[in-house]
Amino acid sequence: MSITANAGDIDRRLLMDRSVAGRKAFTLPESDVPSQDLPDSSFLRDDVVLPEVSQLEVIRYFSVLSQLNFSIDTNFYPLGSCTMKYNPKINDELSNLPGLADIHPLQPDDTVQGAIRLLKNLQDDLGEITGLPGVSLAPLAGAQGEYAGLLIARAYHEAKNDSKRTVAIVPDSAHGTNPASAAMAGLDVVTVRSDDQGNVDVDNLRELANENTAVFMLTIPSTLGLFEPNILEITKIVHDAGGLVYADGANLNALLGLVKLVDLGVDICHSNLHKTFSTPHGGGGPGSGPVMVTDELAKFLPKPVAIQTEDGYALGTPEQSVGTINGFHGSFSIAARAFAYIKALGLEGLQSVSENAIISANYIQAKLRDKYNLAADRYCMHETVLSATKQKKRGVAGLDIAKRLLDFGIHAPTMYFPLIVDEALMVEPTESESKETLDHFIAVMRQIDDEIDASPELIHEAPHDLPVTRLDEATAARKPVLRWTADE
Amino acid sequence: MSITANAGDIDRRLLMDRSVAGRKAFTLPESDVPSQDLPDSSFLRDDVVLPEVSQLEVIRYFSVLSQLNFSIDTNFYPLGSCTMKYNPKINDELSNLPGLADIHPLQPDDTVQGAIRLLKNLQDDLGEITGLPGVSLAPLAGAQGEYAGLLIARAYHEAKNDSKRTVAIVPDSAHGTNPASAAMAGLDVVTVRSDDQGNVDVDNLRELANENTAVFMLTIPSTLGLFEPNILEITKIVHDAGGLVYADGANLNALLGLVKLVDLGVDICHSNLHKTFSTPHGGGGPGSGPVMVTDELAKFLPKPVAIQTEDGYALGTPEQSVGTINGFHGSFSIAARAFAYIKALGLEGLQSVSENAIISANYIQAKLRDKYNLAADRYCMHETVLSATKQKKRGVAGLDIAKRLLDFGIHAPTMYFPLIVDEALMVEPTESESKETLDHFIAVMRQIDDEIDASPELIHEAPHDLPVTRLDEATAARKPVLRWTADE
Amino acid sequence: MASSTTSGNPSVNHPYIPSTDSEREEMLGVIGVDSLDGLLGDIPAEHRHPALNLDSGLSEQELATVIGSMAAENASASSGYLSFLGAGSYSHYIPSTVRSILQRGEFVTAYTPYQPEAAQGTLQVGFEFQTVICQLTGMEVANAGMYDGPTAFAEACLMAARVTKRTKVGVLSTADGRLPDTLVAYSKHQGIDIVEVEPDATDIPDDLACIGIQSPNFFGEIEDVERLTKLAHDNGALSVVHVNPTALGMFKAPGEFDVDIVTAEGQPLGVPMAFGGPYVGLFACKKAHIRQMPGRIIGRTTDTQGRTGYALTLQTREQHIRRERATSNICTSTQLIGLMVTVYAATLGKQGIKDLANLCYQKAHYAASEINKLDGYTVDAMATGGTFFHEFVVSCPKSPSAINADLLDRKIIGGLDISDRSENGMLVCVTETSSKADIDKFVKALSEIGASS
Amino acid sequence: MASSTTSGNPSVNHPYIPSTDSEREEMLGVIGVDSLDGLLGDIPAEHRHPALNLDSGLSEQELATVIGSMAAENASASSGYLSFLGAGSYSHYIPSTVRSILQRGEFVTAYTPYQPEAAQGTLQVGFEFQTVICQLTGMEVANAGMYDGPTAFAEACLMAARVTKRTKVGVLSTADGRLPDTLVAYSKHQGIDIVEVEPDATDIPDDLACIGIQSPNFFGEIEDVERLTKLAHDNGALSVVHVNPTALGMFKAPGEFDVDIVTAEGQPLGVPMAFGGPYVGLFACKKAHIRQMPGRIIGRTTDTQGRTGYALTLQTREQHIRRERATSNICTSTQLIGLMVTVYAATLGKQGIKDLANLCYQKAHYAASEINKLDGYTVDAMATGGTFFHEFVVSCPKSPSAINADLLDRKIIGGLDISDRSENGMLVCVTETSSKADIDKFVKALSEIGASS
Ligand SMILES: Cc1ncc(COP(=O)(O)O)c(C=O)c1O
Ligand SMILES: Cc1ncc(COP(=O)(O)O)c(C=O)c1O
Repeated sequence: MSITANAGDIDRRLLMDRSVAGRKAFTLPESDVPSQDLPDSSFLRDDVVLPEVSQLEVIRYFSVLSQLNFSIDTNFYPLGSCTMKYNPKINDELSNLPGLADIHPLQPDDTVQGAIRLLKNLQDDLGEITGLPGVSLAPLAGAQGEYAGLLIARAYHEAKNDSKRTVAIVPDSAHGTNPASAAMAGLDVVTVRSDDQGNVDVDNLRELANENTAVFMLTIPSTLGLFEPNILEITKIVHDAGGLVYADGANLNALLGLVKLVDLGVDICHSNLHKTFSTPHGGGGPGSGPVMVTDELAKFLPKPVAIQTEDGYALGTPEQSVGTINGFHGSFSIAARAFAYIKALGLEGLQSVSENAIISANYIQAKLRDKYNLAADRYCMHETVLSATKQKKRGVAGLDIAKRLLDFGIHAPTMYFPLIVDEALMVEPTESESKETLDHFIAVMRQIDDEIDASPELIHEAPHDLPVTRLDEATAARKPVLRWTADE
Repeated sequence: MSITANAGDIDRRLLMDRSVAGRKAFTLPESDVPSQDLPDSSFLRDDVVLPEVSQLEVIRYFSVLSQLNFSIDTNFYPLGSCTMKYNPKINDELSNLPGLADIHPLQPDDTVQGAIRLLKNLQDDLGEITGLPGVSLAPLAGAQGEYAGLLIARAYHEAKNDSKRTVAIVPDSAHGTNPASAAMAGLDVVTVRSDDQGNVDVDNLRELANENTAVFMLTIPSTLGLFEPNILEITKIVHDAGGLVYADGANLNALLGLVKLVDLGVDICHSNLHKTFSTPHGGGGPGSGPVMVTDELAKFLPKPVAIQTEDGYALGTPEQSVGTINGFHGSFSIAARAFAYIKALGLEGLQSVSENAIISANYIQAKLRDKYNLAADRYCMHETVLSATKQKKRGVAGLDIAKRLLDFGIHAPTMYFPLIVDEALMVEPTESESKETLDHFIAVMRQIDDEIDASPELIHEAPHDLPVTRLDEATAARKPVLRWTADE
Repeated sequence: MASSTTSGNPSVNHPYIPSTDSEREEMLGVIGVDSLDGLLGDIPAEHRHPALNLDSGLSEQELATVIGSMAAENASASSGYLSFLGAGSYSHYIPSTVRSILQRGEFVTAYTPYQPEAAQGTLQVGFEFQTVICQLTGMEVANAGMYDGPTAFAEACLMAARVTKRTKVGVLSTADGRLPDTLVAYSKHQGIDIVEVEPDATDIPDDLACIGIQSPNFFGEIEDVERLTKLAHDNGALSVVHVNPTALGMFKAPGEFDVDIVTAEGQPLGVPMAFGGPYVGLFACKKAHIRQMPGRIIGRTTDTQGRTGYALTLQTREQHIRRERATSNICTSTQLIGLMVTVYAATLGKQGIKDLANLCYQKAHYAASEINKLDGYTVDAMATGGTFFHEFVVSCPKSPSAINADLLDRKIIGGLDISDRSENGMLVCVTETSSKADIDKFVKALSEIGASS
Repeated sequence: MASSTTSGNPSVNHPYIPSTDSEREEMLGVIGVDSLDGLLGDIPAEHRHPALNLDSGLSEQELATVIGSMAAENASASSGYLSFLGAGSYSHYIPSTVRSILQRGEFVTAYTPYQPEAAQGTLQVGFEFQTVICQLTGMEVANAGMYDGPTAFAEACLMAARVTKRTKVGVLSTADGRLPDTLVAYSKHQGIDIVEVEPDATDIPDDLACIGIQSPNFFGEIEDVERLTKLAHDNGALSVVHVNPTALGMFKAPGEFDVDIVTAEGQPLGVPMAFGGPYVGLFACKKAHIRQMPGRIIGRTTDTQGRTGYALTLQTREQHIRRERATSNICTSTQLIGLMVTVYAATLGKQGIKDLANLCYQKAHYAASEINKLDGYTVDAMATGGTFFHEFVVSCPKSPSAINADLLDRKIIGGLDISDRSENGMLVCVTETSSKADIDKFVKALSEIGASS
């Protein structure tokens, strides 16, 4: 049997397959207390079958695996809606300071004044940026922020004994978490259409908004990367119908210092700290999804909320709080990173973030619109949604183009979202990538378009040089193998 | 112009070539003191032309570059004489504690008691391991340890007014630093032959050792990975001639707890903390090369030496010290790592290090000796020197085999050292690699031998899948390009 | 002209933003507008560029000073405090391997692995994570992680409701209040009723979707999971068990008792306490129920060349496909914390997890028996003969809050005041990070404070 | 039997050593011996397995406690001390990028790049390092780093002797004593004589190999490098200049003065003070002399496919090829510290290095002028009109050691006592890490201590 000679062809065996009885990577200290009686053996289990490997094997295994990933630290990652921007290293470092990382969530307030002060400052800054001064940092991600926001909307209507408001109006372009959160909140989801410009169809909204409307959920800028030109009219329609306006703030990266959500008529919003405020995505979390509301709604916020008292800082529970949406106080060390980010940029820096994000997206759009259709042919905000319909006609799908980009060390754009755009490729360059990188991306996208005619197999079989080629996802779902087992 | 689509084909441009006027990766704080007059402009320079890149570019550039390296964290690295073993992460972490990393070398002793205590403890442990109780941690690497040791030898003879001792006897198998250090110490280097077993030719030594002999430099175990069977006779010959015995301790990894150098007749030795004591090699340093001597010679040690006094710990200068061989107190944070390594292993662990290192090397030797010639056909210590002479006859040099190993993700053994072995491939597996890794290496080495006949071009053109193929080193030396320049 | 590109603001050149004035100028030219404002036409003019009350940006050195001083205001082990708090967040030694791997930017700065070809690292780690959780819990399948323990428990109860098509959920009265509280917040608009079940109950309503059991419970005591699970099954309900994963190094796994869904707070497995988060919720269940599981799931498959690879699977359960009919709204989850747990489990390994559980057991029992000897203090579990792990309730001679105030003066953060659930009760937790000397110091302080009452 | 494989010692199963008893057994079987001792036959039996007085091994948690407590015994900024020490090691803020990249195991755990195909990362960084050093110093070529500043200076003087074939080396009397001391240790058996040259010397012996100049000198003052270099050249000697690299952000580069060899301590460029090491010596010279340069050098070349690559070059100067005729005995050097310097320079960049030098200048001059106002204290350079950077000599009203003892009580580590070189002289250093408040506190303390004399 010949061994494959290829430095790129790495050993993919799992830890359990590397396990050798008796090896170890760690030693516990000996007990320094007098030996205690163990419980009755009926309580006790046999060994937990975990890996038995050396410490070097642990380090080498995970180090090699890490190299199989694309990441911001190593690749351009223009994943629309996800805001893959630079995650400053200083933020990781500071959030790991023992005084922040080694404190227990139930310590008395007077032993964690610095931590609560940090939370309070962050609440204030987020309140200022959105214009919505009631802030809770409890939600653990955007979707939980949405859910918290919807709980608040329901509590608001309930407090007014307005019990028939059980409908959430959601645009057809909305992110999946919007309807999913609405369903969790016991709301019926009614879809409002987008018009051919990608805007909310105002007439349709007018038809749908009524005495049953609890809340209208709008992503600002929209999931097409567009700013609703009729935003004031839209929010007025909802308010006139007695509903609240919820803004999905996943795209807040476009708006910092350019407009306050409150001025647009927004009552409630969330922000993904792991997007706009640059905390690392971690391969899928942890995140943080603070919820921000008007003064009027602040009493419904989930707990805890950091407050300033006469003696200092404390964690409090709003009067009519919707309650506890998770274990403790939210993603504290993510909040610390976001706080550091805001402090490092300051007012002018945050404005510059949005300005540059918008310019970069429009630059890409301007340079590609002759080759690729646009979801909407107008200036975009911080991302542009291309549509590979012309390419599809020539035999190559959006997915193929996305996969081909990987060959060039560029991560794929978001594919097939929003659902209303055929062959969507949603490109978000962010402000933290250089013009040179944008130009490289543009050149590659143009070249791929050329390849469709010149060498389509290059695209259909892409990616070529990664640790795996395209995977059989159908079989994976049909016959799920979800864990290592001994008997393989 | 088409862009190469290959995720492995990375952008190798230098930082200066990525530089854009006005970009920056860092901001200094504003001055908080009243503005001070600058010196006369005749003192002042124009801008220093350094890179102008963003912070993300800094991180991405170096992160991507790092992935072009083989390393212990990612590869088996059986580089003989270099002891590429696991470098525990806890050691890096502890040596970076602010109380160790942020202290100034000239702080008063009473403000750095912990640091000096650490140095004293490490001195004691090294003294105990070698049996040579006089220890200075000042030398910054093995070669500087050698030089310090030779200065001590010279000081010893001078103190006895024995001024004609100006010869260092060095085996033909010695590492290049041995003769180079001897030359720096103003010694004439006389070479003693090895016999056909790879041992010091005792008769030849007897001829050479005389009233001019200052020192005999012997690597123990030898650079062939062998233990001199006549060691006691050898050291006696040198002592009888009035010379001192210097042991190059680069291979101390084989001897921990198995034998003390002092018992073999050694007067002076160094140890490479970056080998035996597992501090990371860093791509070529920093290291640390403490020098250990007999009680009699301790008064000549370079300064400083950590001592215990009535009030605590202090840095002292031995009475007849050979002086200051570098700026401050040696590689302190490397010493801290080595100290942590010794404490983590303890007596039994250190013994186990050497035992396992020896077993692993002999296992590889036993499994390859039918295919590859051995420099000496006997049990080895912690490394085995193969000789690719049989392979050379079939058209493939040691260098080719070394390069072919890279294709399998295995670092090349040390090539063409020691100089007395034709087509030497010096393999040091170390105790920290698993049997499975050794078996893989053995299988690959056997397969390469098969490939010589089956597909020699695979070997001649190796490596195939790395960031570069073989480099034109001749042109590099003939027309040296040693830096970026603006006008390229 | 440069200033117009940033709409009147001085254009800012920041380390996080590479574009320079001239590049911005050039890009605006290509786009075909004079200034940024040309791109903002859709934003109502009267609301554009609002006044904002925010500080100016700090240099990195200043930032480190500002946040460093906030950190320095908190009491922690590094500032010399001992702590005996547990109750859902635990102080454990985190091995260097965990921190070292957590520094790999390729893991930290990647997105959710929607492009599997470019995310095999994250995906294989996730598969390892699922394996570790199955091995620990003795369950058949696990997902790749939830937000935290309480949300995992809440989602498990909701899943039980979906599986059984019932709307009443039982929760044991001995559970940490955070579990039913989170469940309430998660279910209140879904027509789910929550009822309390006593641990010694011998019958339950016949329309329960599940019994939710915490074991070790809030008071550190092991519940009779086997009996309660049988009781649930006899009534057509599922058994949902919320465990402390460290205890699984020693105590029987829920899988041995035919439990249906197991959840846990993953924090004890190598995750800093970090004032409460981010953590990771562990979630495992019987294979029969996987299509009702919430959260992300990673599966093994092959590529077009037959090589093994990993990918997200069963995505049709998730919000981005099924939207309002998804099994959960979760999207961004806790992959990186899952990595920490995985490296932790790989580092401790078979022997380590056992030794750790034993060490925690020894220390907590030593502390309990020493406290139990003190005048005026009783360890409840010792009085009742309950089996406990990690933490235990001490009935104190006076109010725990008064005792804790005195302890704090001695740089000791005492146990949690649970007098709302148990008279003068203090929930004390001891792990391997407390030395005998630390415990003795605590016991001595309790003794002195008790005597001075 | 297992125990015999480890020669009577209980076989140790340690996290750093993967082999298990049965694997050892199996390997010994393949080798063909019964036990390890079968492999040790060449070691004199009477000296085998000596008794050793060493502790038993510690777990990682215990190790962290032991070393943590050693660290806690030292006074540093993190334990609330201010420090005004310089004299060759400087407190500067180190950017997060430096620490982040320094955590990349691929850099940290690689060997010297003898196999260029498997070390392009290390090699390209080294080439960047050489570039940075050339840009900073204004010199044509640089090597990839020496042990530290003083050894770089010593090797430079030895190189000057080789180039000029002369054996007398002049060193300016204003240099840090560590420079001539190290030179003495490096040259004492090579027949090199060292003579002191005054900074205002107008002629020098005509057989000098070089004048070694430190500028800014030990006292923080700028020397007239241009004049001294010309003096050297007029006498057939080389000019060797030892600089403070931070000062090069502001002051003219030696390259502008036709200097032959430039050396420096690289520590100020992003390297922790770490009680004195490891640091990196910077070494640059004129291109004409490269074949006499000590140390490792990295060159650019192409591979068989014409792609750019980097490799060690001019290796025939080095010990592993030329042995006793090598230009230096250096082997393991300081590549990783070179990486830190490179990331530091890339992070600060063109503007940052300028701003940094200015900030240090401003702070030191502010401190100097405030101290100069105090009764009894004089700043020498202000009295003589010398131009200084970073550090300056204060003539104190009483012995600096007495003053420093008082300062220490106030958690201030004062300047270096240099009363051996200057009456009641204290060498005070101020960098960007001292705030105005820190400086004011120091000045106030000096004032009070001075008054109490
Ligand atoms: C528009 C939009 N809304 C909501 C979310 C959900 O946020 P999270 O993933 O933080 O739960 C996302 C995340 O991708 C999003 O893009
Ligand atoms: C046998 C031997 N002696 C001496 C040395 C020199 O040690 P260092 O590189 O630490 O200067 C080495 C290093 O490779 C070596 O292998």
